[in-house]
Amino acid sequence: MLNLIQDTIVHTQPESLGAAVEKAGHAHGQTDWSVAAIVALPLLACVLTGLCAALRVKSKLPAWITVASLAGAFALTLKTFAAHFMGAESHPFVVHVFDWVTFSWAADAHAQGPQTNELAANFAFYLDSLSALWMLFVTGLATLIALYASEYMSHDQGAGYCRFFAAFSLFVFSMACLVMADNLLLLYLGWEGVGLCSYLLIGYFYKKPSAVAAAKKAFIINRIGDLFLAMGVMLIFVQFGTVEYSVLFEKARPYIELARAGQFSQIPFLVKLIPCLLMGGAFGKSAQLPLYVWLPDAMEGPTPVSALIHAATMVTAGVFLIARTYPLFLLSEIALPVVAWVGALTALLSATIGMAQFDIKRIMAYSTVSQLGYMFCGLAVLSPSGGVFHVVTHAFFKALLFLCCGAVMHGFAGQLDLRKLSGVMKVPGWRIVGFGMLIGCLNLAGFPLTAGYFSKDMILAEAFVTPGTAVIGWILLITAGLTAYYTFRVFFRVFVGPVAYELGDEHHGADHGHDDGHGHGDAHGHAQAKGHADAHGHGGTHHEPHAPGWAINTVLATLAVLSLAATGLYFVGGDHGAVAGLVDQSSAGFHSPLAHHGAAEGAPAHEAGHAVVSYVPEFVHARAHGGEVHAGTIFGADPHKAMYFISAGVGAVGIFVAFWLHLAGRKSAATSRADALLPALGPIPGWAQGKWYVDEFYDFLVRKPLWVLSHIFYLIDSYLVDGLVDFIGAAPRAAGKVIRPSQSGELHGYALGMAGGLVILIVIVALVAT
Amino acid sequence: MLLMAAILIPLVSAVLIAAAPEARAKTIALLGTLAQLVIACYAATVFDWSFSSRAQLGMSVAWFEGLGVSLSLGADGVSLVLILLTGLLGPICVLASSTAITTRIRTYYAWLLVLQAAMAGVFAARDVILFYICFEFTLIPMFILISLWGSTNRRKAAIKFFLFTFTGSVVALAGLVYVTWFNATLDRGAVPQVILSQNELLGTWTFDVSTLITAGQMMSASEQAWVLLALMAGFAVKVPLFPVHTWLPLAHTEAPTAGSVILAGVLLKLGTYAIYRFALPMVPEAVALYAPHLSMLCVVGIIYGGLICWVQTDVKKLVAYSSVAHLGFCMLGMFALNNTGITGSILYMVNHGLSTGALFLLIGMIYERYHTRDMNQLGGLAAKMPVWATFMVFFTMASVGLPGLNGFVSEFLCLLGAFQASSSWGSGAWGSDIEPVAAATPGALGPWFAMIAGTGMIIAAMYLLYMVGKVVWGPLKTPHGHAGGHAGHESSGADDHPAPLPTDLSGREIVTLMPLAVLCLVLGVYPKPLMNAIQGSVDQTVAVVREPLRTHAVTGAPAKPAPASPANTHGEGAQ
Amino acid sequence: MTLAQTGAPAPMAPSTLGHYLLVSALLLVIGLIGFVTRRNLIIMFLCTELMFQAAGLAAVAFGRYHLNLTGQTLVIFILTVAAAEAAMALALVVLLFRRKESLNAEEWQDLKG
Amino acid sequence: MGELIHPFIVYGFCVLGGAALCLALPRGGRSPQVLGALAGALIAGLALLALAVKFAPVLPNVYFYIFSLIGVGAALRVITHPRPVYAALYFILTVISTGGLFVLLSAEFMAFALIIVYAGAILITYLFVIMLATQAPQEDQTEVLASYDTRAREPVAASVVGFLLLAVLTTLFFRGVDRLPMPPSRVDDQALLADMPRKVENSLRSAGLLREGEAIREIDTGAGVVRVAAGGAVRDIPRSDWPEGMGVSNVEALGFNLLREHPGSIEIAGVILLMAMLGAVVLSRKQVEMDEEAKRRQAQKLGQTTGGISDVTGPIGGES
Repeated sequence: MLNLIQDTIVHTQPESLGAAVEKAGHAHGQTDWSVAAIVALPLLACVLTGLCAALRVKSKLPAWITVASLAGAFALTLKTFAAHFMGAESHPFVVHVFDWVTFSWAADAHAQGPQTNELAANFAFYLDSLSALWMLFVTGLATLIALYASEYMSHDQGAGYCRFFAAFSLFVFSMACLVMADNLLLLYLGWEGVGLCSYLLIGYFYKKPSAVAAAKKAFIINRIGDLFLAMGVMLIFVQFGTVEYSVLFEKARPYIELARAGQFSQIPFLVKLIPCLLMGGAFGKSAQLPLYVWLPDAMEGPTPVSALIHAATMVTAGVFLIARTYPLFLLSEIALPVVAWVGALTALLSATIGMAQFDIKRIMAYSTVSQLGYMFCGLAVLSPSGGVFHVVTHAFFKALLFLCCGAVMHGFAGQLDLRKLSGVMKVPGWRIVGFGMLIGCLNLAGFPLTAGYFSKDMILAEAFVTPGTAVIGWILLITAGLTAYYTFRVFFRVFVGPVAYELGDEHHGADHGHDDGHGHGDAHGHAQAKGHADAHGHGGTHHEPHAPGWAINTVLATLAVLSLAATGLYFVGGDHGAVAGLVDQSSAGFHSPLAHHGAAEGAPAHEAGHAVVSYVPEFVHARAHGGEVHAGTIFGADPHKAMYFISAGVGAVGIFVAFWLHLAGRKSAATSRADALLPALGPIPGWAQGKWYVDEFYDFLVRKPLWVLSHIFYLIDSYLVDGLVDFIGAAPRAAGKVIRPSQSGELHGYALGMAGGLVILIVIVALVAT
Repeated sequence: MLLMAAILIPLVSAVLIAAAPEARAKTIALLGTLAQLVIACYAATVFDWSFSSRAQLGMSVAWFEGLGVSLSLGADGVSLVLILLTGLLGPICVLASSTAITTRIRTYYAWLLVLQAAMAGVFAARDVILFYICFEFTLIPMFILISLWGSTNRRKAAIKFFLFTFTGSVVALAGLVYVTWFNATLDRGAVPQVILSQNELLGTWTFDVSTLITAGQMMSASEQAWVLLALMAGFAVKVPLFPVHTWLPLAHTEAPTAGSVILAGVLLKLGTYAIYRFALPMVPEAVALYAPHLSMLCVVGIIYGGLICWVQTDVKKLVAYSSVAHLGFCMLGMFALNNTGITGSILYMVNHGLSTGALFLLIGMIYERYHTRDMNQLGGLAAKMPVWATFMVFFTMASVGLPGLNGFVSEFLCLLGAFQASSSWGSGAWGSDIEPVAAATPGALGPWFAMIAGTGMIIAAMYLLYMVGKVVWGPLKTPHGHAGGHAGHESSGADDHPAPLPTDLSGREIVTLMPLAVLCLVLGVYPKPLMNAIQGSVDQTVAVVREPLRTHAVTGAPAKPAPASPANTHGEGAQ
Repeated sequence: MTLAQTGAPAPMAPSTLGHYLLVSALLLVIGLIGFVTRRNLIIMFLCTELMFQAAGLAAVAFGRYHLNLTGQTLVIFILTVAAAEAAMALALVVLLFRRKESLNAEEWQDLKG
Repeated sequence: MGELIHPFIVYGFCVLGGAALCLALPRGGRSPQVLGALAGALIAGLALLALAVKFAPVLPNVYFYIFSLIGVGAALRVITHPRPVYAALYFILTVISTGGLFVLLSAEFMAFALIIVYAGAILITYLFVIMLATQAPQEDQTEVLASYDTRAREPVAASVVGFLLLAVLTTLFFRGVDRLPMPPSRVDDQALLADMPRKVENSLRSAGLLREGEAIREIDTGAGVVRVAAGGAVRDIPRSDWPEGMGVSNVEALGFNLLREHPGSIEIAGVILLMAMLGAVVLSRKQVEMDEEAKRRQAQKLGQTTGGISDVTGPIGGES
């Protein structure tokens, strides 16, 4: 019976992924242009906004172009989604646009074994439920955030505005490539493409050195991850002879069979290495330990960017990668545990840092890192649907949170310090922002019956269920409490309490270094000045915050509603929610063991899944001997049921602590009861505020030595390598200097020399002749 | 005849320029280079791409008949692609020089065109002596361009450039002549009839490239090793590989803009092309044996050159050192000795020419405006020159190897080639069972090479973004006396330029950059035509090196000189 | 013993050739020493002419010994070259003299470049 | 026997000759020039005498000794005389004696050509230039010789090298003449007659050997006959009947040799001469652009010789 079920389970993948794809690809015959248009529309928007820049458009035209294109892309995605993935059964299909890095070569006639003589990486899109789901929220959120940005960035109308929206559209294009790629190379294109856009947008306020540095840091650290991804892609190509998902999954099938049978020792080391390399890329892009340091700094970018790229979409690319190549991750007994541990530790570490920060945007950034850790854990504890569900809910509520913070920043002249803001919700015109923030915070804190609550529960429960991950479950649970605390710390300090605020000293993001006098004839400068006049109407000394306009409010309201509505995903469409249903039909889909522990088909399924990833040797051992496996319990109860209450309780505690420390009895913006607590904790809050000095550590450990090494290399190059060359060049010169006096220019000397030479010659001839 | 025209037209134009009045020089130069480009393009349409491994469009005229030297031209896919690159960069260089060069205009353009002709000659030559003459003749115009129109330290740079590369290539000539001598003394009776029937010139005194390649393969392993050493002495200097690269930063830094563009764009490719054309097929045995050692040099060059870039303050020197690192990738792919690697390597030649050439153009434009290349004196130019900044970021990204732009395809293929090229795959050496591995090729490089070289990608991001961060982003900073302001450039530019340059790029400058930008994008998104164009030739080369490679990689010792089977050597890789 | 000879020349003894060669060598060496020791440009040229004489004498002597005319033909060319050389050299000497008002060869060391 | 003279004798002569020449070279009036010259002449004479004694049976013509002594002596004077004019005149003497030696070597044409071209043309040019380039002595002072004329430069080194060269040369050819291929005992000096039918006809006719109406049909120098024909009748004139002056002269032989065997060289020689002429014209027409320094020096020099302008521009340049 076990075998039978195992077959059913595992067969859901290769069949749907391999053979079915081929069929679908052939059945379509010609390119489905509506799918291609999902990708093409953002690109078109990018080109058009670029044209706007060239034509020096100073209106909001670029924003409208972008919003319209992205909305179009969203509509097409929706259409595709409705057409192919709404039903219970869906098949992935491939849309081929054109050949990219595709070439073949003459086969090696004498090679042993099967030889690939083709590298096929096309501009082709692989649509399954996972990518469709991802594209839905990517394009949807992008549309909303573009709308938000049309107002948010209005102070910068002109070249900067165009630049912003061009990069924004390019980002959506790259993201679309990443998500819908039919092969790993195209995924890599999207992967680095979003990195580029991230670089451009973080460095949007390019006159600020900190923004430039942050952009550079983001790009370079991402590149470290990218290297691992690239190596992974290469290893996949070498091992399987393809980079196309459909073929790859088909070729990996024998190994999956082995893994299912628990025979990891028969899977080649190289195959096991693949997920380890891929996860390096995922850690870089999704800001996990040890590569998370770029994300908090990335908050130098405009807030819409932070919301879209650094909270909702791009940073989840790592999650997507793992979900996409989930079958490969099942092949190694250590890959998923490593992911789980990294995710859990990142979640905890960044939560502790987030607790001690004062910059609300940074707090949100650390919370993003922390939540990403959750998502990784979700994937790693065999709950890909939980992980993906968390991605979706997190995308909405974190975007909402960022946009609310952005609205505050926009209205309060760049003020982000929670010690200088209080009671914002009570300021006229800020009600929507306040409520939006509240909804976001509730979601993030995992308040019962919010979307965040359900998605987090799925992960937490599974962590306790999956053998050997209980410790991770505990870490995540602690983190959940911390999350609730720091989230509501922000809310209680900034949005409620006595009304007191101090405006920032920056004019909308401090991008104008007040040196625009230099920019003669520079459209940028003029636009900026005009932007000031329009937006503020009160020149340099503005004492009143200006409330957000219609675009921002609309977007915030929509997102708030969507965040709440996301809860519904848990209750519709299938056993474990719509998202789980979708994930199950994708590459990440092996049946999630969640909530079906006792069911006839569920239990073995669960075990089969666990067998795949069992990294606790005893577990494998026990299973191999047919012993009963005890899933983890929490206080003796079934985790899936208990978790609803436990996590609600932990969240409530966190919120209460935040209330007591930061709202109850608070008189001013700057101080709160929490300050009294600080001395008791000794230096720890300081360290946490200093981000545990990880940046400094990296600087000391990596950057400084490299810098010194570079200088040494340069010295070696200048003096040793080149010196050697110069020496070789100088040797004849020195010899020349020695005999130069003989070339005195005196004819007599020359003649004498010739005569002497003649004598010698003759003597030689005479000697030779005799 | 077309190839002859591609060589002769620049030469004739050079003579015309020398004879024409000063004012006409620029026009004639532009027309001459454009004509060369048009001919190259026309040649590409006439070329039969389905037999791209064959030398086509050929012509052969006896030259010094007694010496076996002939004026023999012909191009296979790889040559033609590089000729196209040469033709493309010609007009761009002429356009780029139009305001930068204000003295001795006729001399300048005449030499530039001579250089164009010589470079086309290198790629089109099918005779070793003709090849060598053209190869060396590129030195003279470049020497003159650097020493007359370079910047402050130009004399030293020019002399170093000349002597360094010249010394190397003399040794290479010795190697080639040795192969010629070997061929001449070959006993025809001992050569299989099949080979003889395809090479009537075997065993005679000839400099015909394909004959010498066939003959070279019959040399003993130690002879091949020595010939390889000689060839590398010449060609590695030109590339330049790691320990013999020091002429490059100096020459690049001091050369005028167009000189740098040509140097980066085509001249360095002469070395890589020569290795591809001669070293690989002529001495496959030795190449297979020493590929790991040479690759190690490449990897060292990638890391070492990249790190040195990172501490530069002279932006031009930075880009120059980046060439050392980039060409390291190119050669690494070449020495992977498999299809992916060599294809990547050849794409790299083209792509590096486009993106680095463009970077030099951009730096030249800044130099024309501010007369400095010091990154401490320049900064935040995006505020002042948005168009320039856009191009700068674009080409930097192409150079970083961002997917979607040209650099990525080649860099990835080079690394992939190195990654594949290990006979340890599937042999149990990696802790795995002995299982067939789908895309492994014989060789001795493998993942470690790719991994370490891959860190070069990170380092490339570090130094290029460091450069962009300094020059393009940040607070606006211009050197003293060039503060700009609303007065623009009238005051500072007047003494040097008849018409002051605009603050941002002029139309001419945009026209100069645009073709490169378009090509960078097109080759990044749709490299397929290019890859198909070279595939036939690459297949043929790979077939030659594969056998010895397999022998070496398994036994780890030099194999006996086995005459390459005719099917491998001369199979016209009809794709 | 008469100076003039008629009819076909008689064969010459090798030792007689040796005599002529001795004289020729003496002239050559004297010319060489003169060239090296004298500073006057004109005299230096005269010394080269002396060496021409020596060479011519040796050539003619050998021709006589072998009873052919090649030696004499050679002398004709020597004469030609000497004449051309004298014309050019003397023109140069005049030019140089005009510049420095001196015939001292040592004053023109800087011509070495 | 390897050598004509024992090498050590040759070396001895060379050493002595070198020493003598050293003495003979001008040294600003302080050297015993006359003594040196006498010693040199003595040694040259001794050398020739030694040769003469050694080869008494096959001595060369006595004129050889006369001409060679005169020639070598004059050559010595050429290089030792401080005045260029005298040197040139002595050179003429050398040329003439060389001409004499040429005659002895039965190269009459070359002898006269040498004298005409050298003594008559080249040397005269030299003399012109010497006169152009030498300051005429002022009336109130005796002639001042240029210092560079009166002092030899490194006489010892030059003599050593020179006589070393002489030593090795003489060693070589005294040793070598013995191994020369023996000359052909007799050459057919009449062979060229075949190419000169008109000359043959003229001389035969003036000697009355050719009758009226007869014409030369063939000159067969191999068989030694001139075949003449009148109408149908053919007869031979044998060599024994040929007139005295019908032989081939040196000039004729030389001319044939030159034009037959070296036509290209003649062309080249012609071009060389033409170029020399053009060069000389161009050079002598060239205006000398004097730099400031040279002008100053010239002014000083002129001031010096005329005793006029006192020097205001600074100390006189080193004209030592």
